[in-house]
Amino acid sequence: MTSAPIKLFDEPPTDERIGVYVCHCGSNIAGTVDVAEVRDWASQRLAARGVVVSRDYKFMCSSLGQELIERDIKEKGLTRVVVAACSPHLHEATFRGACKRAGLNPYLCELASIREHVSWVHTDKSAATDKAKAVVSGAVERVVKSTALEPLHVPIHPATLVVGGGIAGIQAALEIADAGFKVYLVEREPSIGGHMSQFDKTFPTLDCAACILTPRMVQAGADPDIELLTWSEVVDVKGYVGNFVVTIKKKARYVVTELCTGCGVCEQKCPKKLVDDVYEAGLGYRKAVYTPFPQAVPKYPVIDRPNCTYFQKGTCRVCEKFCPPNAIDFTQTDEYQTVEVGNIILATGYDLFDPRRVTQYGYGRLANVFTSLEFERLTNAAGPTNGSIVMRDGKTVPKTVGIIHCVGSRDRNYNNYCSAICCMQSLKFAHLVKERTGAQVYNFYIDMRTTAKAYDEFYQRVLEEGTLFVRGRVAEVTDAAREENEEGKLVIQVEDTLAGRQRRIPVDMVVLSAALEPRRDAKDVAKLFGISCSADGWYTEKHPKLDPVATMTEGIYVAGCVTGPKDIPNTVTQGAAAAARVLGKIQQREIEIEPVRATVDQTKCSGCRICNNMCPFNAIIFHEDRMVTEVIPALCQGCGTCVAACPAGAISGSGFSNEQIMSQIEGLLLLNLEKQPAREAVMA
Amino acid sequence: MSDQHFEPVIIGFTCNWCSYRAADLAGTARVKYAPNVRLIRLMCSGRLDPTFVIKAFASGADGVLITGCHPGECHYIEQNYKAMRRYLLLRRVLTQMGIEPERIKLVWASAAEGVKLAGEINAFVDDVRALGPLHWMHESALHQEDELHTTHSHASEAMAVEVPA
Amino acid sequence: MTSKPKFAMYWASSCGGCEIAVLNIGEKILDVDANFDVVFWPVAMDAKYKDVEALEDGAITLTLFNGGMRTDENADMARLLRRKSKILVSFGSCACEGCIPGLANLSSVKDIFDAAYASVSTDNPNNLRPRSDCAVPEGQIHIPVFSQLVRTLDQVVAVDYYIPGCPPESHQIAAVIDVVIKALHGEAELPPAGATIGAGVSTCCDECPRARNVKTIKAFVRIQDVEKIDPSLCLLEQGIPCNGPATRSGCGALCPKVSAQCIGCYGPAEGVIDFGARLISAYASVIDSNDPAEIERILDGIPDPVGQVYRFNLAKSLLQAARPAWAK
Amino acid sequence: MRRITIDPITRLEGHGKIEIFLDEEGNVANTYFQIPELRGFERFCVGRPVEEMPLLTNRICGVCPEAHHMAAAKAADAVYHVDPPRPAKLLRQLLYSGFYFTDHTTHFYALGGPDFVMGPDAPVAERNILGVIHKVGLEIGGKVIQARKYGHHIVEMIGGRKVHPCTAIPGGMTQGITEEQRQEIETMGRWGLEFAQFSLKLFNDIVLGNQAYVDLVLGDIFTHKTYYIGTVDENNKVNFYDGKVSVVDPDGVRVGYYGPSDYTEWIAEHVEPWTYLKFPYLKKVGWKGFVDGKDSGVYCATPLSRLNAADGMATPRAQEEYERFFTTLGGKPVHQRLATHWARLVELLYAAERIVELATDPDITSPNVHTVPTQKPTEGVGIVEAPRGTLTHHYWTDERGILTKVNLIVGTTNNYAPMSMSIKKAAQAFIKQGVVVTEGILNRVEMAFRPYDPCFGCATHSLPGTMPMVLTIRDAAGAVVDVVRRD
Repeated sequence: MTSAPIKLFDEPPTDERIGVYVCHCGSNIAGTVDVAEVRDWASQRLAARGVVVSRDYKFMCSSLGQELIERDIKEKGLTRVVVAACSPHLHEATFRGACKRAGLNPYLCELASIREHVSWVHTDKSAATDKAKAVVSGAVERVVKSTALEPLHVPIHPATLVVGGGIAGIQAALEIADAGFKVYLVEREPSIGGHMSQFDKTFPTLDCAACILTPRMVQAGADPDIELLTWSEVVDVKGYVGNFVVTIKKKARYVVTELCTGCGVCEQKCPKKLVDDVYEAGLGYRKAVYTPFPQAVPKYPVIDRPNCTYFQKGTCRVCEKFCPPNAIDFTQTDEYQTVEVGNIILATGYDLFDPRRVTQYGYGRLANVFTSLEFERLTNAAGPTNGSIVMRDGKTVPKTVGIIHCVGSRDRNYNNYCSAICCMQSLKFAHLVKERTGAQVYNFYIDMRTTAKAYDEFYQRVLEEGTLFVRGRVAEVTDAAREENEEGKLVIQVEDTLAGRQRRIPVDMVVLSAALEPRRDAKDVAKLFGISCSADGWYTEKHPKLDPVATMTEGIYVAGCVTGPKDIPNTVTQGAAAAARVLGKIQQREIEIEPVRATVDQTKCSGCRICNNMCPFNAIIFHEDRMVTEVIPALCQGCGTCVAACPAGAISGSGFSNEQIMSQIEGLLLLNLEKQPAREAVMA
Repeated sequence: MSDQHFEPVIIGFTCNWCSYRAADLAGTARVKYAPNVRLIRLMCSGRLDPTFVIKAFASGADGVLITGCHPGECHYIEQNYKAMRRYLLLRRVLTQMGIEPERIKLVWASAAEGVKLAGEINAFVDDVRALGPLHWMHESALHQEDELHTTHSHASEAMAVEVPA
Repeated sequence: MTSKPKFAMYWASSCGGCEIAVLNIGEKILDVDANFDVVFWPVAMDAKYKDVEALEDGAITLTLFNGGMRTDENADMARLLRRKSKILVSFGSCACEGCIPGLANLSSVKDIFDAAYASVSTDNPNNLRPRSDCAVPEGQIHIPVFSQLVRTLDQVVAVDYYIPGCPPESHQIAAVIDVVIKALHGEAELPPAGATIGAGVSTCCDECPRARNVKTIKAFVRIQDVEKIDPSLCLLEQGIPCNGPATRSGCGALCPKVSAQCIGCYGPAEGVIDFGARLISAYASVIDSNDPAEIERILDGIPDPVGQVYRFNLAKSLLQAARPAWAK
Repeated sequence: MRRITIDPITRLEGHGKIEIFLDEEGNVANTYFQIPELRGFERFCVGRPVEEMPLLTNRICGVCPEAHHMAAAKAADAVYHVDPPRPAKLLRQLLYSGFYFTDHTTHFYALGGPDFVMGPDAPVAERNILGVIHKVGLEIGGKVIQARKYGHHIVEMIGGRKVHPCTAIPGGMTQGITEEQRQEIETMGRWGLEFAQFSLKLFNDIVLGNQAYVDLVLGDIFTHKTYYIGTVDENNKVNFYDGKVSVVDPDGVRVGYYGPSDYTEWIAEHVEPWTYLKFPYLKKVGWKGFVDGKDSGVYCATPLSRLNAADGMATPRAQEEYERFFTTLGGKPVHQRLATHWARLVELLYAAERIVELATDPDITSPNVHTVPTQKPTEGVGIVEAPRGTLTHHYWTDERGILTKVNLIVGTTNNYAPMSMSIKKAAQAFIKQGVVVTEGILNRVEMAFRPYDPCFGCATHSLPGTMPMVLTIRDAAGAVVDVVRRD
């Protein structure tokens, strides 16, 4: 290809004894790569580089294949092993295990991916074989420079922090508490319960949300192992897996919880009434001192300072006057509590898509266009209308209702993803409308997705109830009538893709099944906890299929809608799953961390501080006194960015050292073949 | 230099969490691409020391492909941005040293983008093939063989000189 | 004549600053004289190439060799002294890294000659260029061949030690001479072959008195555009591209101490393979932006990247060292 | 035809090399003084930011980096059309005077002086600084070392480094000096003043007090009737840092007076293919080859030239010496090259006086040492007087201040032609009818050289110093018939 550059520095001869094992993987590799040729090439051309044995085998990952390696390590005294097979993501652990069993440090074993990266992606056999040789050569050079590593062990603090008091968080907290471990359950709102507490019925079984949720809430509130921190937010997270130190801001309630009996007198007496945007989704009212809903846990109310007459005008104090146990305390201030935990579960849920953004549907402009959450409150017996489905005027019962699916979902203008719950939710709405008003109901859908247990049966039921289904994305909701039957109505303009024609359907009420979106502050929270989220803001799982409740950051787990829209069953499952993962960790008492870490040679560190802003995990600390930088091993995630950044070359990265990579480059480009034979050099 | 049979050799640096997995996925999906690229796995594109790229060129690579997670999707939160900053400065330096900027390329590829990565590799291989072998030193260097050979031989000869322990 | 160990110092293509630095070690010179038989040192004494040639191989115990390899004769001298010396020390930036003249490797010989012999003030009607063998009316006369590339000493011959700096600081030179003399009397160990001596292992910042913080730069500035240079704050934090973070310690941070950016004359820190790469990392790392367009704008603040990161080190850089291999 | 090669430490050494060709009668037919190296600064500085030139061009010469530092800084000022504040200019001159003080001291005591103190025919072994010290007493040796130290120390305090200073930037300096530093410099300056006067007295006693030496100085061998150039201030007094260049003809009549930007109208460089160094000459007179006289553009730029080209010195004591110099040597211009040694001492005194003058200027400690350039950079020339001749830096930049073209005419280069002539003259004087007076030729060639204080660091890379030589006599066939060497 090219002639070799002049020697940059002398290569010290290696006295390593390397074994090379080329896998056929049946015909997966052997079909495209001449395995025997690679084997011979390695034993001849790489002998000078320390290769003392080179074998091929049908399935290296089989127990027989592994034994082959183990035997050579023992009998031939191998000091390094290269396995040319599949991707390290598949079998690195397997072969490192084999080496370990044979007494060789597992990190002295290198995988050369000649299946995923060669045989499966190339067709020309000789080209593929040549590339396989280069890849093996690179692996050999790399492994020569590898060093024996030992995993780090970090003790696990048994307590757990659960952020978010929705059903996911509650479930997780209960599971962990049941196992007898301490849980701090942090909730931003005055009460736990989350979105579920706002619902009336839950699909497909139609049992009432409150009935099934409330007991769990009470349980969580009562469990001695669960410390409820409502009306609170996490403001700082330090430390690392097993040893997090978390600071929680407890917003002033102005109610002394030790005294408060939750009698509710203050709330009755409070003269300040205002629209409740949160729990009642803007349909109902609350007082300035309030508990969001009757079954709230904890039962203590909070004073809404910005809306409290006393705080704004300096007079009133009615609640204080009437409170039987004198639990009102206007002098309270925010408190900060610092807790130590070993693991963290994030279950901060979702925000509802704001349908105002889809202007053609008229929400906010046309009175009788409702959001799904508003409709939940309408149908809720404990809601503003005591469960009667009426229009904005508060009395008129609709005769025709249109329910529009996928509002803000499956739409490249807003969110490409499917919000997962809208179909079932809309079917539920259709059923409730029929049941309570007998009105004519139209469902406008793109595809009907009823994939879980008993879902499709529910769909059939709603069909039988006579709900009309129109397949097609609604173009517009308008009050501009064209014919008299449209007068005073909301007209839904849609292309009926089944009938293949444009339709205008006049209705009294429109319900928008809005998308689920990440919390507005999802990205900040992610930064706070040092985890990554996708571009749209959903948190990234460690593995979407095989590790859906873990994150890339050790010790931090996720449950429920933080990773994407889910229905209640899935959310609860994830809460439990996350708890199980945490319990597993706690039981280990200490955890093992991959020894791929950065370390600073402090004799070389000049304290220039260029690396200091390289680490998003706060693993790099600077000692002002000695003017040197240090990397905290347990905090370091091993990305190596600081290693590459250090101007003095004072930071080294174990597992992916400069020496390993530079040598691999030479190997891949077959420069090593031009170096003088190591063994001869030894004798000379 | 238009060498008909010229097949470039390209070193590709991949991120353990995205592009390397994308390459795995390309394999699993049997997506075919040019065999000219030889991949090196790093934990993160942030690990990419400019020395590696320079070393690759100095060791005979005709092109260097740098891959990492999409902006905002870095496994380590934001390290791919740091890789990008280095890449942009490195490219300026290499250009001044006579290496065509087209020989070094930064590509974002998520673990799901096996097909995309394969496509990027093919496109890059074509570009570098079109550029021909690395001929980045000045014309004059082409006439310097003798001087160089003497340099080389004398260097090795000098190695033989006994040096103190 | 005497049985004292033999000492030599030679300049190849250099500016003479290294010699001045050695002369500036003052009375230490006398130690050299007392402990060595100085057989060859053009600047200080009459010496005879033929005498050096006549010596047995390895007869000279210590040779300090400064200057780069610019002509064939520079390289020949290097080979001769390598043969004759037990310890050959690559002395100063030119020998170690190519120094500023190494920047010539960015240009072809033709361009270099054109700049010199076709300049505005040059009167050269026949557009003449110097020739190594030139016929004059009276006969043929010779001058050395101008090489295609500036080379470092260790790219031509094997080198035992390196003393970096442009020039090396006198106190460092004195310290090295002390060690060698001690070693000669068996009172000290010689450093391992190939070591860099007379300098630190860390970088300039280690010796720089300026206050330092976490570095994030929104713009690089050129020193003449700075309204008032803060005398006590890190220059890089003021946006001035200072090579200190990547440059080997040992000089005592002389330039930053007088509010001038470190230009990198001591070369890279211990164990670093490519100096420029370290500086690329350093400058890229302090840029505070994730937007490619803005990053490019910020980078425009370093108008001559290659000069900035390879100012003293180009000839030694991985790429330059590799160039011969490319000649086809 | 026979050929003689005088080769300082042989050809492989790469220091100036001399070829002497004899005609059939055995007389000198021609001599060639070759400079064997080039480094290409004018090329590789292109593309670099102009503010780096004071740092890059330092590396042209480690003996006089201060000169390049100053010329480069002045050229960069000009490129940006910026005028540094007065304190900055004072600091630059103070640094530069410190440098001159060291440089002239070194040359007189270590290089030039021995010829006189010991006598031109004393054995080489004694004709060196040690010989001088032995003859005139040890404490002088101490003083000489002290003087060099002081000069370097001043350079280091203001320039940041002993060798290759780094503080001059476009528009001024990176930082000023403290009152403590000022006091220290003033003390050193006052000491230097005494030292300079002492040195002149030494020269007076030993040289002028000895008729043999005076004859030697005034002898013809070392005389060339050439043009002279040197920088003068607005009062036509010698100035190292700033002013206009004065050109006088062999009769001492001023024929030219130009500012930096006009240098190309006055100076041109002749190219010979047998050497890497060019031969500057006066454009308006023209290149007539290696000959002196009014019709030849060959000129000289040395301490002697500066005195010839100026009307006097800007400081009182130096002015007295200046006058004594010319009255003693028979009026302006003085063509005898050996008088350059004396002229150098006059400048040494001037440098010392300047140090004191500048160190006591109230502005010298002002923090106002930099003016931020505001105008678009274009083109500029900077000229200073290097100890070994007028130094010219000429830069062209783009609108970002990146160099697009560089032209340099460095100190020693100015004297390349006259030096070649001196060599030829010495050769002719000592080679007649094939008879080679070897010792004599070696001595005289060496002495012909030394007044110019040749520093090819600027031109190539050799230092001022003794010129150990090997003289090889070959017959027409090139066979060596005799080898004589200066040992």
